[in-house]
Amino acid sequence: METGYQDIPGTYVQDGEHCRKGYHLNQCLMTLNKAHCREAFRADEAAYLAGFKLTEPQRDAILKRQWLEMLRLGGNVYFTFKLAAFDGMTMQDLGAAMSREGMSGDEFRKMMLDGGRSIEGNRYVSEWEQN
Amino acid sequence: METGYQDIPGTYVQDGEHCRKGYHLNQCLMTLNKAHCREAFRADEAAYLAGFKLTEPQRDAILKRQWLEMLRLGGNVYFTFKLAAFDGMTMQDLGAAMSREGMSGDEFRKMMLDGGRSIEGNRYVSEWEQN
Amino acid sequence: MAKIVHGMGSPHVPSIGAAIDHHKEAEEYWKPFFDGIEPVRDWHKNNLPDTIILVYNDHASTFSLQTIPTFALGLADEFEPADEGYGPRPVPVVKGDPELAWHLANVLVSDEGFDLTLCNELDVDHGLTVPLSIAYNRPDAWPVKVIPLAVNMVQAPQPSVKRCYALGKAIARAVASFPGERNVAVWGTGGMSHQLQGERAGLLNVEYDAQFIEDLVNNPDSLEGLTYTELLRETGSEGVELAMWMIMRGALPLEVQEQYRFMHRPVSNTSYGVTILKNGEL
Amino acid sequence: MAKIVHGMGSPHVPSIGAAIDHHKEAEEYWKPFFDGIEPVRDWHKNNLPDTIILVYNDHASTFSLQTIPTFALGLADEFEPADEGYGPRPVPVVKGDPELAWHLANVLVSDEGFDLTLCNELDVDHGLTVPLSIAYNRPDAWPVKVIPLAVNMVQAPQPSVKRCYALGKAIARAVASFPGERNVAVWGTGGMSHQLQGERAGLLNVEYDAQFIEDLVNNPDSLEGLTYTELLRETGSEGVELAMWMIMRGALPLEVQEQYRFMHRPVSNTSYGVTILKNGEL
Ligand SMILES: [Fe+3]
Ligand SMILES: [Fe+3]
Repeated sequence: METGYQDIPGTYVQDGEHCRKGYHLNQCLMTLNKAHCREAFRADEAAYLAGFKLTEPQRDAILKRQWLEMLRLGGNVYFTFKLAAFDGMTMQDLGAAMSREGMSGDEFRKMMLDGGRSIEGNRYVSEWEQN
Repeated sequence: METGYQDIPGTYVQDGEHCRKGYHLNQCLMTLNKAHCREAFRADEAAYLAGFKLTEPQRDAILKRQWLEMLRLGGNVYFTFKLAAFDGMTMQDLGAAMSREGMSGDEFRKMMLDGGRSIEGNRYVSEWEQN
Repeated sequence: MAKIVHGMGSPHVPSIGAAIDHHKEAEEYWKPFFDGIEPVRDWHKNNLPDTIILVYNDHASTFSLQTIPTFALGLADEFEPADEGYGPRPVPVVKGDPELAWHLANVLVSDEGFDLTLCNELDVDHGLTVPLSIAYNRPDAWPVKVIPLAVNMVQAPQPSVKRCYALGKAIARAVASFPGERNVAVWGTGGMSHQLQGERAGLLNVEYDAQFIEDLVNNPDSLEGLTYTELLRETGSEGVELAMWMIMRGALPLEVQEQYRFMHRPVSNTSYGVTILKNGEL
Repeated sequence: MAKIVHGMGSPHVPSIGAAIDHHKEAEEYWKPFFDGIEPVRDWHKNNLPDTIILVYNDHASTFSLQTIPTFALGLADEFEPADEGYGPRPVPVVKGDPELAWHLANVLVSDEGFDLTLCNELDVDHGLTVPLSIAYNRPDAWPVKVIPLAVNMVQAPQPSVKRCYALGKAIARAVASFPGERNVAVWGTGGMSHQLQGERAGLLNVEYDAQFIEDLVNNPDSLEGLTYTELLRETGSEGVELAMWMIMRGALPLEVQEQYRFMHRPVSNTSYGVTILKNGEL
């Protein structure tokens, strides 16, 4: 089995523990694949979320669009992106909102055009703790 | 891959060909797992079946409870049994209705108590053709 | 430390569940059967594991023909009894063991090369709950945790007998590497000879069943090459479920101590046989 | 006689599909990319197979976290483009090849010991349709049949790189034993380095990607021991999809003739690289 991935910085690995923590959050967001669910969510977000077994912090993070917090609470980006797309965000906008530097979407797009986030200095948590 | 099972008598093997032929029939019958579907089916069988991509012979076989015909049209017993159970039949009643001799449920139960259908003479199609 | 303490092979005939649910044990039809499994129940009373890896197959209850997993592992905290077409069985919810189940998933998929389907929600049908009723009767709550391992037995191609046996051996290695404490049992369910469908409905082959149990207990390697075509022909179209007993047998060492064996027929349309095997290396 | 004629490795970035669907090819951002894949399209025009075994992963489009197949094989006559949260892509329905797909299922499950999940209905997402758009642009109907092979890349444990490579080799044997006539292609899609999530979002590692393609083409055995931990660290959390290229590579012999290679970055948040490999034994 895979071990040793815990020291990768800024990365929420979808392992069993993460899966269990975020199961209902992710399953809830996946329903946005359906047009009628998107409509119901648009009509009343809180009422829509009440139909799922979310924790209070998960519900809050969804309503407030706290993208990193959703990951911390077990969210997976393929599922949270459905909410971002619902809001009209692109994957770059979402990447910007989660980046450690807190960039704008345009800053993120510029970073990508300039070669993306370098692997150098971004392999180990220890490298981030030094800066 | 498994081959050579075509010469077993009176047996509808759920292989790929059978699966493709009976897919919508079986998927339709599986909906009877849900209470609200059983109610809808009870209220108007023909209208209920109209919601599925059944062939005309499949629809007929369901409406007329032609148990062997359902198997010939791709049905699988785990799925057709849901319809039988809906009708209040037991697995012995269903076995009786499909048996080559055309037994009653009580005759089938007696056969089982007497040791069941013997394997002797029932391994190969050729053994059935001799009788 | 985790170890596999025992194995059991048994059919999971739905009518046994119905007989228990409706208190028919004393009826003439059922009495010989329930007398015969009394020692099974006694044995289990004194040999409760923490967790059972319960190998069974779903019967168009949870898995339709849309998406058919070959091996599906239940990772959830609990599993609801399925509505199989006439309401769910009135039995307790089945509690899972997610910690051990995720360990099994990690080892079996990453290291052992078994391509499991991971299930975070799974309604369990008679295939899983009837063996629990056979062993534990009618408790308010099941006295053990259960990790469901659902095997495709309905749609060909089913996993080969050889593959099932190999999965059992891999399960043994995975349990041995679990860092926590667990006494684990592995049950293989389904079979024995029965044919529910077609003009040949009602087929039984008790000689074959008796030989199968004998070989399973004392010479399991001899069964590795068994084909579905042979099982279909000799034990009937639903007798193929016997392949699942080989997962249980593979999870135990060659050396086992058989605790009890009992055969009886008919149970509904099925030939019944049960064996309990204690790990001979403990 | 059936044979594997070519392989292709390529990412399946959704924004490529959106650029094609909305005719953005001439825009400054996209022009270098579409210029670079022009030779890919030219090559495919002259090298149409009958059927593509298209290895991809589903991205919370069809498979939720409820039931997660490790390897899911599409057996249907056709596959609808999935609604991924903003309506399905406006692309043709994907036609299947059930005859070959069932043969693969029978050989891979029964003989080769791959525990596939069999899918008789399967909506396919950008992971499958974007590579078709890359190769075939905007046709009224796709010019090939497709057998979807969906690999779990979202939830750990994923199938090991070694297992993926072995599956490719087993696919080659299964295609070779198909009794009908078929020119078959195998495409491995996904990757290359990209991380969509977390504080490290936007990670690229083009040196690693370049070396991966080089090794994949010319020294694939050297990649067999690759771990997800290394892929996660070096290519980002979504870069792990590169494992799927190894299924494609395993399906081709060691001897291949590379027809074209092109790398470009960024495509949205991703490093792009494509290689087309002709079977060197034909
Ligand atoms: Fe069964
Ligand atoms: Fe992808």
